[in-house]
Amino acid sequence: MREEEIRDIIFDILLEIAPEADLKTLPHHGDLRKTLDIDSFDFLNLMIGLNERLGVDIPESDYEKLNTLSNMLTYLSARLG
Amino acid sequence: MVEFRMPSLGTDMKKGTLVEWKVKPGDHVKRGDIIAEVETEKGVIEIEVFVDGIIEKLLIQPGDEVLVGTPIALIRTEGQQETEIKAAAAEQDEGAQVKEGTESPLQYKACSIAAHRAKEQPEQTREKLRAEAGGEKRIKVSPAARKRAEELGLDLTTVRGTGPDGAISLADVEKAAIAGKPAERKAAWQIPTGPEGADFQLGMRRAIAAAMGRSNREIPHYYLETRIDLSRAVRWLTEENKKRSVKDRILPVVLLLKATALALTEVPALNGYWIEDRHQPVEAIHVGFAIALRQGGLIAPAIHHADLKSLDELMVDMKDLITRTRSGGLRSSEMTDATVTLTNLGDLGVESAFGLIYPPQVALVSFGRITDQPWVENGMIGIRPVVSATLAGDHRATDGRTGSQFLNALHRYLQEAERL
Amino acid sequence: MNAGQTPEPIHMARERDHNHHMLYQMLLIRRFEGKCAELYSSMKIRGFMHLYDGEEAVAVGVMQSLTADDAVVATYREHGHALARGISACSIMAEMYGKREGCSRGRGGSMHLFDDKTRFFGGNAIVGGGLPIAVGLALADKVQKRPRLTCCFFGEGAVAEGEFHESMNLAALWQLPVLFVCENNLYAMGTALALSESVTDITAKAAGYNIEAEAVDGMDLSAVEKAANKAASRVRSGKGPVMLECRTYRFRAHSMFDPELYRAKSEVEAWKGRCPIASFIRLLKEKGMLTDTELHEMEERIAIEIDDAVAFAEAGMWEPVEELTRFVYSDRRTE
Amino acid sequence: MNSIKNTVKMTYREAVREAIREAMRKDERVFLMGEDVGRYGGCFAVSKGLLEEFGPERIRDTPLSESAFVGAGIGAALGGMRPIVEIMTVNFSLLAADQILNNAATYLHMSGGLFNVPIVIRMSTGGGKQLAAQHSHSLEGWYAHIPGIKVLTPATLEDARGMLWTALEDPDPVLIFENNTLYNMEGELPVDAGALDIDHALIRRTGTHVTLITYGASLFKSLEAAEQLSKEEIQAEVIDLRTLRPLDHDTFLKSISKTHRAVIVDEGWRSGGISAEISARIMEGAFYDLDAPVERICGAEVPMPYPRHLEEKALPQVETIISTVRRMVKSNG
Repeated sequence: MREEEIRDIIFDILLEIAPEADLKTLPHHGDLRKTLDIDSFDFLNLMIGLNERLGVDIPESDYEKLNTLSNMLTYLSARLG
Repeated sequence: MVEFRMPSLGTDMKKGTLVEWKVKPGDHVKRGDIIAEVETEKGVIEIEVFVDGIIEKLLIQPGDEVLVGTPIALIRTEGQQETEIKAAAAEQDEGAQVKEGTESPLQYKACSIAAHRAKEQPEQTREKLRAEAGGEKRIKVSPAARKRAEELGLDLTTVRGTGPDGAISLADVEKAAIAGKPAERKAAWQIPTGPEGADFQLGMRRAIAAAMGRSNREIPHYYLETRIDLSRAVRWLTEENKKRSVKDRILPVVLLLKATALALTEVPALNGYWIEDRHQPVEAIHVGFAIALRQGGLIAPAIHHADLKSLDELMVDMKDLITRTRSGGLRSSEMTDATVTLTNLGDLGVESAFGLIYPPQVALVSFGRITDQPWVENGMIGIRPVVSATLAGDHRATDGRTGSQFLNALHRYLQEAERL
Repeated sequence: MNAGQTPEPIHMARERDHNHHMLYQMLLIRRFEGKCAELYSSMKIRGFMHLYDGEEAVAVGVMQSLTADDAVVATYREHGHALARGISACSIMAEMYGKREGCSRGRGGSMHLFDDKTRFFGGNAIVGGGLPIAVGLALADKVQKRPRLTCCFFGEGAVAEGEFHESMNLAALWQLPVLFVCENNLYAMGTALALSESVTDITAKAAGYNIEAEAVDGMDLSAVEKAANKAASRVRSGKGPVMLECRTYRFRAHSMFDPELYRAKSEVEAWKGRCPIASFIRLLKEKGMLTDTELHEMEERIAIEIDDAVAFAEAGMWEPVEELTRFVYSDRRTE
Repeated sequence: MNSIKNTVKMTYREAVREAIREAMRKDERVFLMGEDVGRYGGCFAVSKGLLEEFGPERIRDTPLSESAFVGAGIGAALGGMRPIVEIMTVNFSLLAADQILNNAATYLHMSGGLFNVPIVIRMSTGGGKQLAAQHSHSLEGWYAHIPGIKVLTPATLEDARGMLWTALEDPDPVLIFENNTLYNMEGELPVDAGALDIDHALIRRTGTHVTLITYGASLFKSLEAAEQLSKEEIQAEVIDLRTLRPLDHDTFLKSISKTHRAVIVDEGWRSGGISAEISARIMEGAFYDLDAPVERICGAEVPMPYPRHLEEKALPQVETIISTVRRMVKSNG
């Protein structure tokens, strides 16, 4: 899967969680949770969304590898081969 | 050896009473011979035998009443050995026990169901009492209106019914929805993501203002804070979550919620209301869980019977509540039922909080962020994940002593996360 | 078996075979039902079960007059009719068990045996309810000009029903090919004939419908066969229905068991002395048409046939509960 | 539509007769049997003239023996015929209830699928002709209780003409109930009118405020009530059930999901009647669509009285339908 496709899916899920967010201006390397004001429930929902849409089951110990958009893309691309 | 059993001679025959044996041990019998007379509901019936052989033993006596299928005689068919007879006799003894003991296995089943029911009873009674205590007057609402109101997240207590006996109809709900939410009507094309719009915001701020204003005016707060070592709890939860797929994972805040609810069962004085100058503890524990809305504002809908639910159930409940709070689908009972409130400001990076009690409740429990801190135990310093727990108590209802009992209990429960 | 003797004339051999066949059938019915009583007692068979002991000569005798194309409408005491009509003991036993392999797929049970190959239309458990059906079957044959008859068995109890009167009248009025066979065993359940009919001579009633009728000793197989042949050929001649009254007796209770409060033991014993099977065996032996060895062999064969039937029924399948509502309406549309 | 070329004017009676005639012509196995269907021409003159065309063997007069000739019809169906059995009125059918219930409805099932019974039994039903308590009842709802038979209640000329052939083609017993007040009803029928399905209810009038569920003669009362209500801006949807068993509940449940209100109009008695069944199905299938309790307008629970004014009072009438709907819609509209 191409990175753009993964990004689109992430944005889809984020829009459900934070509908008011302007994702176009989302910084690639900024902390996602702080930027988008995402709490732990929202973050869990993001993980569930990724699991449902991409089939990737992300262990809790990897959560910190998903702290920025850029890291998230790297991590998911790697997991999706 | 053949066991001759009380025959079933009709679908309505359940048992029979032996009137007379027509044979005695040692007699030869042929298939079709009448060997006994049995009294049934229909009268005295002659019963026939279906084998050829010698009567070995008669197992019941005239006057004995036995169920259909009970062995009543042993018949030795030709060529059988003595050893078999012994085995059959042993079996027969068991049969006799069944006869004496109880009518049939079905009864056991019935009994166990009854026992089960009896066990359930107190719970049902409690439910009933709760319902009665609620004492709300039932509003008449048509099923269609009820469904629509739920879809709209509309509180039916605010709708005026125009149907027979004041029943609320579908049209009443639609009217109320339009009147209550002009913003939605104006911008119907927008994606309805939740209770948005200036009016809603304004209404909510006013409600918060009224409640918090009253709280600050009327409730003499006292505050107690303690820090709790969560290393065991976090370790347990990490292990537990490893076993689970993403969607089944449990968040730490659920442990805090359950521990709070259980601690309240030990210190019930903090769970309840101050109404009409009187402290009124409540048996049921409905924890109001403060949820911040993205567009601002705060709602603390109740998680019913939090002490009785498993961590999984609580996780599901919380997810559901958060979703519905943010999309505007809360039920009115959820808005009003809370007996205590919990706020978790950890996600916002706050270390500890000293909030205002939501009247008429008498306590507010706040948690801060779980942070790694230096911790001394048994004279050793280590790094531990620690959370700050704060209790705000209504001094009219309880004192610091009660509050400290609660925090101690909370601490204890959080050391044994696996038992939550 | 006649080795070394003068060869038997062919008609004699035929008669012997025929008689053996009839004896076999009567014995099969008696033994089959004995097994049924046993299986009922051990709860393999449930529901109501009406045994035919003592009446075997009626079913077996009458069936000799029917062809494969004819139709049979029977009562709820119909195991004998079903066996004599040629429905296999296996499929009847499986039906009593309620298994899917039963002749009615287990849906009917003891009182509702059905079979299309032998045109066996029940197994009717409403007294008198089969009579109008027989009239209709005969009507269809007559209208469609098929040379068949419909043989309708009913008990003397049915004579008190309005449907008896209506059906006799209609069949005679339209001159339909029905052979009405009244099995008069003297008791409608526990009610003696004299307590239910103002005119106890059933045969006499037929005159009221202008129907030819004859009474015959139902305990005498040869007599029943002869009378049935005569009646059937008259029906086939197109002169309308005929009624045959077979005077018989059931040795067992009405349905599996009853305390027999309604009839004297001495009466039952007296009738048992006239057992149609015992008398037929006696007759054949007198005529030199049956040896003890042959009888023994016959019993052996019957025992095997019944064992097979029980094994077949035991091995049968229960219809899946998902099929509960099947056969309420047809799965297919008729042409 | 009504161009003289394509339609022909006839009565309901004639529509039934045409259906019988067509069936007799199409299929040799079809025959009509019943009391006075031949020489007399039928109690309600439905079969008038058919004897001359088809002869006494196929238009078969029977004695007054309901049980025997209904049973004979079942036997004939088992024997390969396609009988149409006429019973004068539904009240007389009770004399044949044994054959209908214990035989026609059970043979297929008791025989494990071996013997189906393709019989059609027609009878008149309903009140309105001052025939009093032994000729005027509506027992079709009773028969609809019985699995194994189908129960048709044609109300329109099209259905009177079109349902019979489909019923004859059905492999299972079909009962057709003809409301006796409809026999003289006149209308236009297409010249080429033919067989119609017997499995579905039909929306005879569309509306948005309330669903009127009915069948038989009450259909026309419901349509008239709907017409008058429309002047008050109340739009009633009128559903003609056409067949009471199997009951096509999908049609009325769908309608109720739109209108949120239902009124059942049934000549039959209320207690344990088909109206109760319909109401229960609504409860099971459309509870959350309801904005008002289901209402029923049924026959009064009395044996039918003889005098005209009492008979009228005992039957559902247009005014009652209107006032019921009005109260229902206005009180919570």
